[in-house]
Amino acid sequence: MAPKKLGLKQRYAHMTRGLDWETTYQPMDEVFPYDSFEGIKIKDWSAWEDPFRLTMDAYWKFQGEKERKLYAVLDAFAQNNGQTGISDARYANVLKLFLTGVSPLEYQAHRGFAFTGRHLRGVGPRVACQMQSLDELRHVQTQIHTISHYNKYFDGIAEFRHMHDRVWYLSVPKSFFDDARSAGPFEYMIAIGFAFEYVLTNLLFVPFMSGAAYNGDMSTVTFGFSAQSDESRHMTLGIEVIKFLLEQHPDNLPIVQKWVDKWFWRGHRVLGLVAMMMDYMLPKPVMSWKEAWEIYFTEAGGSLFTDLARYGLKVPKYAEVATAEAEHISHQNWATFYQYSHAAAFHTWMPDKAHLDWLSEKYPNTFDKYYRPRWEMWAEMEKQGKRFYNNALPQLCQVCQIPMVYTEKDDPSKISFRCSEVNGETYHTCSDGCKDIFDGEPEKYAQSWLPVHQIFQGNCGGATIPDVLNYYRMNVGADNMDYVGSPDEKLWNEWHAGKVRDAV
Amino acid sequence: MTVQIKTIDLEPKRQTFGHIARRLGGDKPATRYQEATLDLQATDNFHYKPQWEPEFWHYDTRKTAVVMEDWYKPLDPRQFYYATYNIARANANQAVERNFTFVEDRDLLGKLDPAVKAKLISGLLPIRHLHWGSNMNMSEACQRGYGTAVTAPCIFSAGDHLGMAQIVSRIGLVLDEQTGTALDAAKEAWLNAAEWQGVRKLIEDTFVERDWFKLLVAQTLGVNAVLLDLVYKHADAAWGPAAVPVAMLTEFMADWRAEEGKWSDHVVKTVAAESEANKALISEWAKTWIDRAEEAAGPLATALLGDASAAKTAADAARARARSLGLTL
Amino acid sequence: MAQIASITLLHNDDARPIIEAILADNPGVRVLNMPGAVKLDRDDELVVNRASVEARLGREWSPQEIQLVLISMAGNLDEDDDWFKLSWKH
Amino acid sequence: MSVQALDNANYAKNIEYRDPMKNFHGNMLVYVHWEEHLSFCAALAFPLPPAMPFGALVSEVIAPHYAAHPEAGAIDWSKVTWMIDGVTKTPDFGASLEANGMKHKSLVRFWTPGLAGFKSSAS
Repeated sequence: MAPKKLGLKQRYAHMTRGLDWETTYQPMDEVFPYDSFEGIKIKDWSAWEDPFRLTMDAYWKFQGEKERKLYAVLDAFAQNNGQTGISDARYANVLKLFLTGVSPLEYQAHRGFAFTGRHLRGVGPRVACQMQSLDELRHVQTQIHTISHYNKYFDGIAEFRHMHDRVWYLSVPKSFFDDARSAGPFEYMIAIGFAFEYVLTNLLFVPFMSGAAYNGDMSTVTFGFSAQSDESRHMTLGIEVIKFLLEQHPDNLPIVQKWVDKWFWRGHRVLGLVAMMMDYMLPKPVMSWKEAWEIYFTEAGGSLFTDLARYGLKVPKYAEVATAEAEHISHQNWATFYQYSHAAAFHTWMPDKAHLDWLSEKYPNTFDKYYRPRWEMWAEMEKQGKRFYNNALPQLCQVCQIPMVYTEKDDPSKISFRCSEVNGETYHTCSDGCKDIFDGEPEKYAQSWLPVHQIFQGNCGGATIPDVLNYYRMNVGADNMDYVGSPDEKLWNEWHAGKVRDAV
Repeated sequence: MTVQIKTIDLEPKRQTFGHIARRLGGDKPATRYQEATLDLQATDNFHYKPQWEPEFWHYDTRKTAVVMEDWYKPLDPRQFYYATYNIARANANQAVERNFTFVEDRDLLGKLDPAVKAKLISGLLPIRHLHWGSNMNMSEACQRGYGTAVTAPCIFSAGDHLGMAQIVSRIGLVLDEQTGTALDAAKEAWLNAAEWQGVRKLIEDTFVERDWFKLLVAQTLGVNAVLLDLVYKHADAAWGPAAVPVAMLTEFMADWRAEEGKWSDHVVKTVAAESEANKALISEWAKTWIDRAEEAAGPLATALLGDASAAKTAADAARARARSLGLTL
Repeated sequence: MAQIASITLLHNDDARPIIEAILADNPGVRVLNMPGAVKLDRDDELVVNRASVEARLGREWSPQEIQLVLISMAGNLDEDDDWFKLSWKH
Repeated sequence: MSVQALDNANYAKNIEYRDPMKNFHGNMLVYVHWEEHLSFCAALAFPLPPAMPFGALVSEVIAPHYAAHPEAGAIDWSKVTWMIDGVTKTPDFGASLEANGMKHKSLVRFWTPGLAGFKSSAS
């Protein structure tokens, strides 16, 4: 009997896993030296399921087509000076934070997935990781190309690469990714592939990019949604990874659960920057952070963890704390940048009355009680010519590296202080979530390059604020301080005045 | 009423990013390749030592013995960034599709004598495993390398090798009428046939090489310039009546070698030119891996063509190429 | 609480036949319009059928092409020649 | 619990703890927080000589750095409640930080009776 023709799935299997072989001239453990030490047990790599059966020819075709479309939009945006059509120049500050804080993470993801794309023993996940490595390179490069046009007109963008390695608040996203990159390949997959891509990136891209569209930034929404179409492939890889690990061996469950708990919390902390963008930085807000959290974590994450419960996996530890914090973090973060505006590479501003009313409406439980008075006090001080600045450096959390601004779950008037002792030295953390992470791997987090401590040690250009800002390559008076009175504002008003003048 | 915006108001404040301007020697318009590449990788203030290799930071110049004052000297002459890379490959792949359609519509492989088919199965198809091994090496060079100028083209190359492995696989599926039997037989040859074992041993030995630039030299001057060129460039006579359809179906590989060779030559040449020490190291690596590749290619050339001379031809061409890059062999 | 299968697509001309096919083939589907995007949710399972898209598009269409307009999704994916299915059923 | 590395002993050998006191040029780190005044978003960090008198910490470091707050002028330092590293105590203003039981990375929290932030909102 003649052999049967291959179905689509078998054909794809030949195109990928059929390529791989067990090495015999070199031991497999030396060819793959890094995928054993984490304690993960894999009995059968061939049980890996490939949900997207994408061969390279199809990859090139779809990705090439997406890129042609995207760059056509970018070219049109630049030719038509689309930057003059955004809702308000304040909006550009979202892009500053994005390029300095998020885009370098895409680069890290590119190199990280090249690592797992080489060093996981199973060929199925390796091919998926390599495609994701390519995709992540796409994301950082398209983001640079999109925001490059804004850089020609707005301050605070030009030194994004230099700043990412140095500026105090950028150590938050940087350390997040350094953490994943320095972990083993399986933890990296759970950290980035599952916790970040599957559980949390929707919160970054979907409501935020919708915000870009609503604020007239067609170039950013185009790269954002275009990138997100790769993201759905990545999400699928992320969920496949977790299911695969949990199906392979029951001993994997506690290890995976620990990673899920850790990376959910790490991701939640980093996303606080996005919370602030959505609630305060979009001149025309689309959705509050709390609403986005409900849709993309409570609802979507709820379905996901219900599904994973059959493997014994639980909802991440402290998920309920994170949900409770959705009432607070955007306000606490924006207040932090407001008082350190002199040391930030984007502009801050006092929310106007209409915006405060919007926040009161979106946060009926907390805003009027805790945060509105804070803005009103500072507004009063501004009026008296005493714009409020914090002139000392803040205490940082040893793990998430955010200033220790977060409050106790049951008392928003009290900062949540936690600490641990290791070898006679104290390490401060901002929450039970961060403390658990520290206590789990103290040798790792005691290495943190904490910007405030580095400044005091003399490793950031000098002892004074101007020395440090110089080390950051911050263009003082242009990149930093309030939007009101900035060169960005002046330029925007000139464009706008031109429009008004010509219209008359 | 007009809402014309005066052009004078739209004079850019700056042309490009600060790190790009410093490299261009002033604030000048930069290309998309430059903005997407230069200084993109993080260099300073890493937080944690990798749990799998704490001797180094995850980006660390010490992961190779060659030393560069600036790893952004070896730029890509093709100026590939993600979009231009993918669009170039999507275009090249349209030709692949046309060629497969041409060959399949006319049943050019199906009509072949079983002996010729058997030779394609044992002599050509196993090369897909060599592409897969090459994919592993280029992924490794990307993850372990230093500086986006070199590492980004490495992941493109990894994608290329996977793509080429899949083109060869498709040839197999045409030969066996989409049943997979030819691919199974070719894998058997790769694993056990005597003429492939030198090649397989060589690529497996590269898998344990931890100096990423040495690996890149082994891959580009050893594997690509000797082994792939032997099969795609010097073995036409082996395929007999199948030579023309094979040439059509592997046109992508021929074009790719010419194009990627320009990149890898430029990288090797630039890094060797940096110092006498680099030149000596790279020369030694090139000599070692070209010699090894020639040795591995001998039995394969004999099986394909009757004697080992094509292996020598390919290796001599690789040596001449290496010398043209400033290496002393 | 029901588990929600969900797909988010670009709100453009290329996606319209897919959106219409989803609305026709998935009783009870809920629609959330956002600037530039549309999110379609349904309890437990949501399917995009090749035949339904082709009927609206007037040409051959492969479920893989959904990648060109896909923004996000939730549910376990089952992709085949004839469908693109997101489901929490086992 | 501790970190799981490919080779734990080798890992321990290759890592560097970044913030031991010896890296701070003779100073120790001190964190200070004014409770119920969250317009100062977090505790403030200062590198200070261990021999500095507690009184100088109050008059030369704490008071000027919180002066921007509208309630700063109303603080009665004699009525302040202090907590050092989680323990409520009455510091000796004349004694050094060290003699008051403080060490590298100590956290000093203080409450100002009658002052609970702008409109008692803890701001």
